[in-house]
Amino acid sequence: METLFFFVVAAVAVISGLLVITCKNPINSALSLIMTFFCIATFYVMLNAPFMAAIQVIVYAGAIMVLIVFVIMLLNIRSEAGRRGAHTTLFGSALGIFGLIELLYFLAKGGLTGSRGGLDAKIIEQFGHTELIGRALFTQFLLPFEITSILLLVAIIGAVILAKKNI
Amino acid sequence: MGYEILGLPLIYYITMVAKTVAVFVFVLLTVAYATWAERKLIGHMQVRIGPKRVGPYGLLQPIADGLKLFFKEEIVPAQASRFAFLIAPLVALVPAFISFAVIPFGDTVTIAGYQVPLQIASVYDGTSMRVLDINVGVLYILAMASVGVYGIVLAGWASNSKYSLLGGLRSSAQMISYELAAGLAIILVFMSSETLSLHKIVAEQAGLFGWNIFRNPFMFAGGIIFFICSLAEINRTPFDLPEAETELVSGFCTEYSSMKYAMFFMAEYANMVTVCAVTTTLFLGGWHGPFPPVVNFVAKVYGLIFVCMWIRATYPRYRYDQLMRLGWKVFLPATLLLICGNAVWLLVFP
Amino acid sequence: MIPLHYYLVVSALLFSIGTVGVLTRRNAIVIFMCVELMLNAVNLTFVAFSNFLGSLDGQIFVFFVMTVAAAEAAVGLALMIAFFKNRESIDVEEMNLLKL
Amino acid sequence: MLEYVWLIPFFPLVGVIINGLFGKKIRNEAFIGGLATAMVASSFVVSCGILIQLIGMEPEQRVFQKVLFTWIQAGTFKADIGFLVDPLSAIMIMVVTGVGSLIHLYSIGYMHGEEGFYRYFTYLNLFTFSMLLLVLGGNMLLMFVGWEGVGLCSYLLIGYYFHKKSAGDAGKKAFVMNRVGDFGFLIGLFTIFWWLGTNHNVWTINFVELKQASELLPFGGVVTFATLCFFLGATGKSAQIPLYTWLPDAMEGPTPVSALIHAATMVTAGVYMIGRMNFVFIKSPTTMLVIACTGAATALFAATIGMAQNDIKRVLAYSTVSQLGYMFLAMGVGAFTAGVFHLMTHAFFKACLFLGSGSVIHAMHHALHHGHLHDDPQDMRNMGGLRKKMPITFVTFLVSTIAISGIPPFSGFFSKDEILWQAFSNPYHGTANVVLWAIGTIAACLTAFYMFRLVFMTFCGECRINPKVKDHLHESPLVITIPLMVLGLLATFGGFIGIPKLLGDLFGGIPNRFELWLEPVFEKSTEYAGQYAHAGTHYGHSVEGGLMLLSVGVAALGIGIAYTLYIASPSIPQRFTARFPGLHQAVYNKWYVDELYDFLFVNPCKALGRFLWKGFDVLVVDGIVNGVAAVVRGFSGVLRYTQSGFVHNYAMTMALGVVVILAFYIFR
Repeated sequence: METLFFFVVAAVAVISGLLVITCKNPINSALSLIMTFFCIATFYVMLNAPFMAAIQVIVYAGAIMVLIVFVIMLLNIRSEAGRRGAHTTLFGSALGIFGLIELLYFLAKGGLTGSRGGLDAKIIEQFGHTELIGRALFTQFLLPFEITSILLLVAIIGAVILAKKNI
Repeated sequence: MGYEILGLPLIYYITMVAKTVAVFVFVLLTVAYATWAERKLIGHMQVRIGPKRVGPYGLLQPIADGLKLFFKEEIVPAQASRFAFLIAPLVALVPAFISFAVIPFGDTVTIAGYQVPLQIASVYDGTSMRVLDINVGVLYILAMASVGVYGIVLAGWASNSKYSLLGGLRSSAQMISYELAAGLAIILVFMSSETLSLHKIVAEQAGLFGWNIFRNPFMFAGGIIFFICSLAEINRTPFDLPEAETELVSGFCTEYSSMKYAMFFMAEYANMVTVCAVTTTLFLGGWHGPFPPVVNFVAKVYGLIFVCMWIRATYPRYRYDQLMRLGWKVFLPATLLLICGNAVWLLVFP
Repeated sequence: MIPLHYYLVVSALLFSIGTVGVLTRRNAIVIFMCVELMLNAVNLTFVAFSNFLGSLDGQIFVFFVMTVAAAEAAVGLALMIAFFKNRESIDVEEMNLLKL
Repeated sequence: MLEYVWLIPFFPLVGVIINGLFGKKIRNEAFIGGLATAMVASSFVVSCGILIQLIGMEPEQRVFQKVLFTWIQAGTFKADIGFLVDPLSAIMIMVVTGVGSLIHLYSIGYMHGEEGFYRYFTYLNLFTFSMLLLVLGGNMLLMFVGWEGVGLCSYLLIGYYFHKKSAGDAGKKAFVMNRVGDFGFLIGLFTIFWWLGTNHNVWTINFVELKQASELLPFGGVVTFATLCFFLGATGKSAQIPLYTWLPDAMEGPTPVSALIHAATMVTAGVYMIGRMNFVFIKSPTTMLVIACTGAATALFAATIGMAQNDIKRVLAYSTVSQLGYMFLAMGVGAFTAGVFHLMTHAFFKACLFLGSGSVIHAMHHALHHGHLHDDPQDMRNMGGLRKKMPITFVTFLVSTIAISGIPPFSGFFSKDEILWQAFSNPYHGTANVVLWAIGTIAACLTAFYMFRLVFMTFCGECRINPKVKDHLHESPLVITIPLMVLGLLATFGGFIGIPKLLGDLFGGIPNRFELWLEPVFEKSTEYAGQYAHAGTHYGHSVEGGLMLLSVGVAALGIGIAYTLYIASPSIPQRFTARFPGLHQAVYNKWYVDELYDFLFVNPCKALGRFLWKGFDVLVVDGIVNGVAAVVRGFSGVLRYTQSGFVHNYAMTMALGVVVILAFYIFR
């Protein structure tokens, strides 16, 4: 049951991912991408990470993609004037596919291990995923967390400067 | 009732379906009669009578409206992006409904020996004697709210019409702006109740002065700001710029007709109900009150809906720059200050 | 319980799709979206490993990736608007000021 | 109070920071000068407190170390920022901060209206800071920091009027000369550290620990080498043969600087260093003899040059070199106490002399400036008869001159006589003793002669300044004369803390407090000296008394000659000069030592430098650098064709790279 569900979601994710790169119209690409993001959010839920799922939707679907759609609308881009040259497309695709084959081969070789932590579904259920993440962020990862706030501030300032009339 | 499917008792599935259907019907009916109530109320407020011809007191008016719209011609503009144009109304409507999945209508009730929580996405855990709902409920609501914008944006863009496009642009900018302030106002609730689970948030608010809004002055101000921001986020008057008739004809839905138009209409009212329900849950003590839990909850929601209509009848529309200024320069800093104030308050009166 | 490899395969697929998109598309915004897709594929790997190894670190990393993505979106889109103002296009073929 | 020893160098540092960073903006001379003076005066107050506390303690306990923090720690090497307070450094901080604050005060008046007023006071405070670091430093490395610091400040202050070429040259000369000495210091430091460490596993540069470890050092051998290196450092800093030539040139700096740095404090650093390391030096009789001989030779040599100079400050400069020679003589004969005593009294009277000459120059400068004349205000041939115009300056100057000449009961008498007596009677150098003593006595005679020549030419006789501006000569303001008077008093009475035993007994058993005070510092050296000093002849009180009388008589002789030549019959010097033009020229031109150095060292170095510049640097080094650049440019000219400027090409290449690297990892 769960596996079936997984395959359905995975299929939707991959198909809409393909649509992202094949749709001529950027808005359709964006919609497909949102679909993919929802699928990934679903995966997160299945992976016992509801908080990640929620902020996946809020940040990616709710903020970043809205911005992208907004910009597409603002610039009123209907569709691409023309494709790249055939050989570019061919070469790019070949590269991508070859990379994929390599990745899959890498996975097939197996041997993916790592040191195990003590976290499991029960603990997440008991303490709440958000609380766990919050505790980690504000203790072990406090400095990076604070630095990301600076990063965001810089990004905001940069965006405002760039958006000014004359640069 | 001894049957089990996938390790869960059969009653679990039955009650789940029952709850879903009940909530769906409740929301649909509320939406339908909210249109009627609004017309009646505003009519009386403006010293008119409002609809009265279809049925007693015009009670059958919503059904007549629905039928009328249903039988109108479906028009898709020639230059429109067909796929996006068709999907937009659905995208607008769905998030408004599915937010209800996590809103608790009441505490548990006992059915056939089982404790059943009155919240769709939750179960009663017999071993730990507590209600388990998704522990990121509030984030879920925020997520759905942020997704709701796509319907309008898509509709505006897909119509390939200047009015629609402007309406869609305005709408998305407005929603992003007010989402921030609304989200920050919710943080006030997190700070007091220290959980993201809506069931726990409500369970904590027992008694009139247990309501979050009455906890301290900062929460009070935060509740009001949250409600106003929510109004802006769902494009209710006085923030209904995306469909400002005087400037943009009908905004993003200018090119829509028939059932698709009806869906936008429904989405708008469903959103209103959702927002009122969320406000009730977060700030007004949810199901707590003098009557049976569900009655309390519904009464509070209807009260807030009345307030929405009252506001619509009373206030003029904001200008666009005023709207943006209010969002970014008033509410955003105000909520940040409230958070700081609330933090201090919680430190002083733990 | 779904094995870790399933997630990794999905992630690899999405990542490759994103790569191909970046390499073959001309519209800067679409390229941008493809980059986001690649980031998400990596995020999925992180969360999958995090769950299977029972450690939160991967998810924290995803959190930071999301932050970076948000910052990137803000600056990147502002850049595109600025570029569009000057060139009336966001075709990457037109972005050749670095050229000799 | 001892805990607060760090305040002593800290105060001047505050002055440096404030004046150095904001002085240019402040501009208010009263504030800048006042602040700098107040900072040094505060250090003086703290020093007084420390001295009083030390006096109150038992003699054996008068060693205090204050470690602020660890500065360098690397393997077995450890250096702290820590201060050492003992009787020796207590005397030094008293001299440095006491004389220093007087000179700061004096400078406010002297430097009035100069360009870069704040710069001057910043340097002066920085100097005080470095000097205090030098004398308080608890280990050799920290001492070396101070050692370098004072050298730097000396350079900066000599070159204070940097727009004058001669001042810049003098600064460079001082700096380079000092560097030669510093090299010796470092080698000595390394030698001691390394030898103790490898042979006895005592890795230390801390003075207190070194003192304990000095038992392990052998007599002669490596110690001779190390101490000779240290002594090379001392000759550089303290202007001894062969590295003395920078000091007379240093008179290009402002006069208060000459007083503070080139008379009272910095130049005594070498003496202090030998005193601080006495337990090492005493272990090498060879070095002791070298020090004594160098000191005696310098004393005599500089004195002869001083006789023929006409520039008032140059006479004083050679006098300083000569007196430093005395101090080294004392160190060399094992009379550390006497050396330090002379250091102190010399600080008083030489500072007073320099400041007095500054006062004279100040007056002359103003007068000449008034008349728009371009005569040299420092040339004694233009002076004369200033006694009536500048009574305070004259009196203080005269007192100090008497003191330096060694007339009892002025301070110089006690210290100089002690040195001469020790030179005669010490048990280390055998027959050389008589020679050392004789040279010292002759130098004393010459000292009395040239100093009184200076006084007579400047203050007595006819006024030789241009008559037009005669009436503009007048006494300097109070801010200048107060330090003069204080120092004059010190020069007069400062000697009484170290009355020789002979005289003390005569006046009812007054002990030599100074010697008692310093005894614990030099206890080790007394102990070691006993192991190799021969019994020597024991001289009676009559010999000591006789020598004392003889030295006074010699001084009086010098004064008499000066009186005869410059007051009674001023024509004799001219006739003498006419008779022996070669001798006079040689002395006047400082025995041509500078020219010799130029010939021997400076010009070869310049030639080598020019060769390295034209031959090596331009051709080889630049050739290699430019060649590499040219090759890179050639290659990049070819490679730039791969840079299409299209973003997607770069992206494609990047992806290709990733795929290849992945392939490498999988299929390797």
